[in-house]
Amino acid sequence: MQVTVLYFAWLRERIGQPREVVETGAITVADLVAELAARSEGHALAFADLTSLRVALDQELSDFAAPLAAAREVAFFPPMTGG
Amino acid sequence: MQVTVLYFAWLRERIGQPREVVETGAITVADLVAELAARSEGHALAFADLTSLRVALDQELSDFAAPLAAAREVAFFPPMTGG
Amino acid sequence: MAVRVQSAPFDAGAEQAQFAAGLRQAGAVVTFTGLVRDNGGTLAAMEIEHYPGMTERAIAAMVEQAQARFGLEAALVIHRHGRLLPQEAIMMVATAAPHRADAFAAAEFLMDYLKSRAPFWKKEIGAGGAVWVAAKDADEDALRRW
Amino acid sequence: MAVRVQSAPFDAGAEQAQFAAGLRQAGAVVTFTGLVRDNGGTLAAMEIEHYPGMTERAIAAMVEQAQARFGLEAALVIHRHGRLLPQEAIMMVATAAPHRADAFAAAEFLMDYLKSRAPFWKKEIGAGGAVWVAAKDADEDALRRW
Repeated sequence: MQVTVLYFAWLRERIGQPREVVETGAITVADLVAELAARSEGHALAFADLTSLRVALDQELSDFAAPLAAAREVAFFPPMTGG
Repeated sequence: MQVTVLYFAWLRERIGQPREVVETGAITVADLVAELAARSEGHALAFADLTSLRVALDQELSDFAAPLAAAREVAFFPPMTGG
Repeated sequence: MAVRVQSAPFDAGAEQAQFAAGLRQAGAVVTFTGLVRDNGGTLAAMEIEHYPGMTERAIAAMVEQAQARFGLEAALVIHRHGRLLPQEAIMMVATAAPHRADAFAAAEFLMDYLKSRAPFWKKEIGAGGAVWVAAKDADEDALRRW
Repeated sequence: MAVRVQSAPFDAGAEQAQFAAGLRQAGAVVTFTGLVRDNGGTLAAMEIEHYPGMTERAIAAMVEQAQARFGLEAALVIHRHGRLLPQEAIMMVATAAPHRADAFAAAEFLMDYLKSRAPFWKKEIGAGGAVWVAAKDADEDALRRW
């Protein structure tokens, strides 16, 4: 399955790119994170502490235990600071 | 002691005037109310139910048990409906 | 801190712009504007009576209290009296504080006090005549949270 | 109900005036405006990153929820992204309801959700470099009251 992965804020800076398209067989978000973390030192560092990260599947907030299902766009980012 | 008495809203309408200057020996606000209520039928009607009235002494909210002390201006009115 | 009691209409947007332009440190500005509701088309006009002298004193005291309690950088209260038409602005409160919780709390505090402790009385003029608006228990109760 | 996510500055006073002009029944209008604080002169600029597409969807969902829950006649959310200078308006919320309690509650509800559930990230640019603003526990806690 092909998934577009997006990164925002300091996560984007650590990984060094705002998006990448990956081929994955991951069942859950956590599975996908494990695959992504293995891609580079920057990725590993960025995903070191999942409690400080949030995830959205197809632009809806989700969580790391959730199944990827048919999501086409997976976004990772720090807690939001709007307003 | 000479006191200026002011009336507002429906109290003013029932009494038929916005202000009157009265000579009084009243010790408390309640004493003054008793004197005012004896002035006319309109006054008696207006002061029939003190729970629906408020009083200010020299432009500060007070209550019916309070001493008139040296107050020069005593205002009676219904509960306020600002905002 | 500014308090204005006036019969003339005011422009809430222009007041807000002017209020915000004078700020130097605030991160949060809250405004409340009260409008004359037409009660489903039955209201022709609203007349607001007040107690000149006491009105300004009472509002100034509320604003000082709000400023001290919520650490406001600035506060503004405008309240009209006289005859108003449906949709016209009756009054406006603006508060500015470093953070949003204080700006919101101060605006609600001022509104609750203005409703029940500032000497204004509203009369609704409709087809059936004129009726003084009765004070609501809920407005008196709202004061207890402060 | 209107949601605007934009990099261009906006005029909060003009927005408020336009918002109020469109009302027909509301008796209460509340606005909140968030301004860039200069942190005692140390802040040169603020940069706000967002997630185009999700931002608009997330805010629209919040506004719909607020409208249903508080019986709003109208609601407006404007939020900027990109580079902002001290004192500039970051964002604005406006709510209109028959009575003040609902207008206030809806504005606070929207603010609490915008703070922690809309995909914006703030970075403060100062003399010492650039620092991403950390989310506050208090902002997450504020959501629990709704």
